[in-house]
Amino acid sequence: MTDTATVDNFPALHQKIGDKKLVYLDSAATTQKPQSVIDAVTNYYELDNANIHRGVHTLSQRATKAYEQARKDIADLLGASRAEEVIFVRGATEAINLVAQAWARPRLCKGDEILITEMEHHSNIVPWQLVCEQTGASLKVAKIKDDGSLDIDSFKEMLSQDTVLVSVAHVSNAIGTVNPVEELCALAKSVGATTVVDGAQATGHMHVDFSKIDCDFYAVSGHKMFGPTGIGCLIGKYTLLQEMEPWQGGGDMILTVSFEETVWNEVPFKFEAGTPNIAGAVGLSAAAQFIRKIGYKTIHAQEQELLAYGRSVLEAIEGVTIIGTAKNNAGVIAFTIEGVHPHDAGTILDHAGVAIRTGNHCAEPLMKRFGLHATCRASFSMYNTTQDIDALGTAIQEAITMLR
Amino acid sequence: MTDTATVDNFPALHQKIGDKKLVYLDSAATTQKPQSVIDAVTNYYELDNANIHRGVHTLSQRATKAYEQARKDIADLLGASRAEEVIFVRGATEAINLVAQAWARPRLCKGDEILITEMEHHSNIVPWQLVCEQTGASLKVAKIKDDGSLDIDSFKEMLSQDTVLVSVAHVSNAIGTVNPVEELCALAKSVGATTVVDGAQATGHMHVDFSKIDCDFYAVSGHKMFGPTGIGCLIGKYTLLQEMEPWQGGGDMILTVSFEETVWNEVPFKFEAGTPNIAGAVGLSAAAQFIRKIGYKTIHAQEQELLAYGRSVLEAIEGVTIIGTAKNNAGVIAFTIEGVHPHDAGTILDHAGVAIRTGNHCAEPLMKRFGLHATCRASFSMYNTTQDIDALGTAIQEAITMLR
Amino acid sequence: MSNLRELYLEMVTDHAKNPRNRGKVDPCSHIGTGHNPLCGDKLVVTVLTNKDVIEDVKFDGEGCAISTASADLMAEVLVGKTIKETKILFDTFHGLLTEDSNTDSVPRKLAVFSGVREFPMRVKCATLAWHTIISALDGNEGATTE
Amino acid sequence: MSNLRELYLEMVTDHAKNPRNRGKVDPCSHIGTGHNPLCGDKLVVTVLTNKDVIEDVKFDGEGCAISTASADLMAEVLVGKTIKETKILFDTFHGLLTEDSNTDSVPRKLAVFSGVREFPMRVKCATLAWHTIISALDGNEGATTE
Ligand SMILES: Cc1ncc(COP(=O)(O)O)c(C=O)c1O
Ligand SMILES: Cc1ncc(COP(=O)(O)O)c(C=O)c1O
Repeated sequence: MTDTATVDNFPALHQKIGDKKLVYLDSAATTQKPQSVIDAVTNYYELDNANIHRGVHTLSQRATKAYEQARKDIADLLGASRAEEVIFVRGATEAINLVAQAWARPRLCKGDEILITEMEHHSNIVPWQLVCEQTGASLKVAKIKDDGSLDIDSFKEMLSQDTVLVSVAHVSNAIGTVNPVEELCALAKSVGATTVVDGAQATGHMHVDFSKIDCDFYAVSGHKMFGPTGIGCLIGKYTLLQEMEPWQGGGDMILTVSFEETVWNEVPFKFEAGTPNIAGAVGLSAAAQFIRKIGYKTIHAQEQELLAYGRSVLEAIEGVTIIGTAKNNAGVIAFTIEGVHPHDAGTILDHAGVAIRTGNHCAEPLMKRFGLHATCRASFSMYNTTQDIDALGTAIQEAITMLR
Repeated sequence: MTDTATVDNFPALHQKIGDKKLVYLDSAATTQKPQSVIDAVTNYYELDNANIHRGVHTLSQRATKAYEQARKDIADLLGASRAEEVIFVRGATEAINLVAQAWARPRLCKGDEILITEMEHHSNIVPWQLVCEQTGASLKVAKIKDDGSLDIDSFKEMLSQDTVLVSVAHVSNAIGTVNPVEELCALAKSVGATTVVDGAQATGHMHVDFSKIDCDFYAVSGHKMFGPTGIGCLIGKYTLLQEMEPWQGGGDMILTVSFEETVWNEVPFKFEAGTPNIAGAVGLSAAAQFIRKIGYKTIHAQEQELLAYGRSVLEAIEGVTIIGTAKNNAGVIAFTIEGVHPHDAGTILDHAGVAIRTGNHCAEPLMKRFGLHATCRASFSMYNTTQDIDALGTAIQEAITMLR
Repeated sequence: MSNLRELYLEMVTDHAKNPRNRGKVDPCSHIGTGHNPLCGDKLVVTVLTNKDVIEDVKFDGEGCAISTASADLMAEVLVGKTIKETKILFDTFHGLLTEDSNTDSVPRKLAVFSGVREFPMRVKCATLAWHTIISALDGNEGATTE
Repeated sequence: MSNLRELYLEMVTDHAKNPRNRGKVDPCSHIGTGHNPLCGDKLVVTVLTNKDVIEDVKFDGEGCAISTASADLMAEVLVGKTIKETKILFDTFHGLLTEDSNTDSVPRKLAVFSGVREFPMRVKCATLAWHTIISALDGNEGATTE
């Protein structure tokens, strides 16, 4: 189980909410940050802060080196075949929008289809709706089963020669389902579709190998993998990135500019217009190192243990229903409490120091699929313990006593 | 002059480059960060870190409050008429791209014209080139005079009934010219054009009043006004923002999502898809407070003094030519040294601890206008002193001795 | 715990569990739909007015305890009130929820929500029905508290 | 200061100030344009080959001291070399600039650039002419060091 040395790495966890110890069970929204990540950001500002690329002075050289090292670190951690396949963006949402606007929009037309699933986060729905509106393409949605796992038959049925792009979550943020992305990408390839995997909920929790998944694009959210806010990556196959036109224009993404003609810079710079979130990248680099040190194996084992224990504790409470009971599930438990609206549960649990998320979790279509407006969601990370889950159980009992 | 108490606020300035004291004269690339900004970011991660909006637990409430407070602080500092006019983006580049893609692209067509000037940063050129390519509109460029100031006659000549959009720098990053943006916006309005001011180089140095300038959009770069990297704002007139379709799709920017229909959220959320750079906004809020404490008046007076002294020191060196000698100039001096290529100057000055920028400063067309490939650029901020300028002069002499 | 108990006063939880005014006014003169994206809740408020006076109000839809109780008690207090009085009452109620204002002028049935003041995130829940009815009376169909 | 002096050895600054091989080979068999966005420098390299042997090389364009001297000295050492030898020499030269490699196999005229090793940002300057000529010999027109 989690040793306290691990928890000690996270300063935000050592606080009280009112007179109760904070129990943070909202890591699917954002993870807490280890001290090493916070320190990396601080050190950057206190020592190396400068704008990157094209600067000859020492600070600029240091900042450039740290920024490009972060690219290498992410490429290494997530199995990109070269650092240039990693494009820094604000987060998973921007990564998906980049693909939608720079890859899909110029290539799609009426009759073409984009295939997603019923369990997607709004960030993996709305960008495609926008592209469909812009191009006349249409959006297809593969169904999920009652246990929250993807209905592969439905997915296969929806795939056709018209499917130009397939975009699926690696892990559902709302219920934690882990999708067989390797298999899905292979299926998509068999009809010639380009593939996008939304990895926002994966990279903080389990080993991800971009090259092995063999998708064309993979979206990464830094703040959900112990990194700073405002940084994330799009990992893309190098040749695809080369073929694409840029999305945003500005400094650093061009080689030469004149009013008559502008020549784009190389990949990945072509997609990084303007001053990037340098401190964010430096912090993400520290997060990658932190993950390496602990090891995905340890993290994953730990979270699976919490999931099993959490499910058993919640199942034992009368009136609690767990939504999403797939075999292959990340450390996320969505649930409802009979007679207690999720929003009230959220307030009462918070009063007990237990931070969970309530609502539709940016996955309204999934909620509708289960006939719900909202759920409670407890989501775990490597810093959680079984005591945290006991506190959750106790707080749920309190909410029931108060409202039922 | 700068009192040391001011300089003491900036930890990065207290270091040596080799055995020389660091003299940071590259603030136009990015400013150094006061301790209060660094601490605000650290405190956020150590105490309040959570995802914002729609979260009922305490950390999420604190984070949301801090993020929305940052919006108010920026609105207050820069004269927006309400907090909702401030949209958080990565930086000035993204702000301009947002206007280009979400305002201009759906509205422009063949025959329409976009007017910019010869002194623009690539970030205020390339987004418009992209839009022109996408819509068939054409790009017009107002000339500048030999002293680096805008040729208002040329600007007026270029304005016509076909001008749909005018985008000008408030302050040139390459030579420091301050443009009369109020006057230019009034002229643009007289032909019915929508106006964008690129304020990247202004907000860290002088009082900016969005409402008074009366432009439609104003682009802000956080990292150039003592704030963190990866944060900036687009300030836009509320009614215009309301009329615009969103640019990126994802979480937080929608009210309801279904596969059939999606309803956009209100301004500003409509334009903030995905988890924003929360820590960045919190840091920017601290930067706004820092600026308020010192006062734009003090900052501006200080920088003008440095400009005057800097010009006198450089003019006295034989073979040094200053590019950009407009009356209304910010604390930026671009120059060339006879017989010493800027790139060599950059290396030699760095060796003396003096950090300047060399190259085309992301303003290739401006360089061409002056018949140059590259210049040296020293740019000042409120933490610089006349000693810094003396160090610059000495280092230039060394470079001349070495290479001429 | 104490301010949590003040949020969920017995009268509030009672009306949340057993709302008296759930349903539809039919025929109705005004209808409005309210949406609180925070809870995912949707509320339909139907009203029958006679000239300027509210004769009947009902609400329908799923909601949290606070929004359900607030909708239910709103329906009770508004019957017999004019549209103008309704708006004034909402201002007073809003003041109760957000400011340290005097509760004397607030009907007892609304004063039970004074505990919301300690929970700023829940103000939207307590006001959803009110925003919806006022929007409906103004002739608009939808309201949202975000 | 000491490693700065090693960067700007007298031979380097001399060739930068008075390049012997500035101009154009005319007629030429190969032409290439190199661009270093860092300096804003552009370099045009013209070459005349006879079969596989380089008979003449010249360069034109503005550049920093390092790139000018490097272009000039490159032109000197390459005359008489085959295309294959040129490529091998570039590899050796690149090693000199970036690794702590042995300089014995490097012609004396190129060894003067060993000081660049301490200035990683200047490697691109020292190699611009080389990238350009190799790109030209390979039949491509442009080269860039970014
Ligand atoms: C599955 C999923 N996709 C995408 C996103 C968006 O990620 P980001 O916050 O980095 O934009 C999230 C997080 O909210 C998510 O959980
Ligand atoms: C005048 C000007 N405009 C735009 C930008 C781009 O700003 P940012 O780095 O915030 O994208 C800069 C800075 O590089 C600038 O100086």
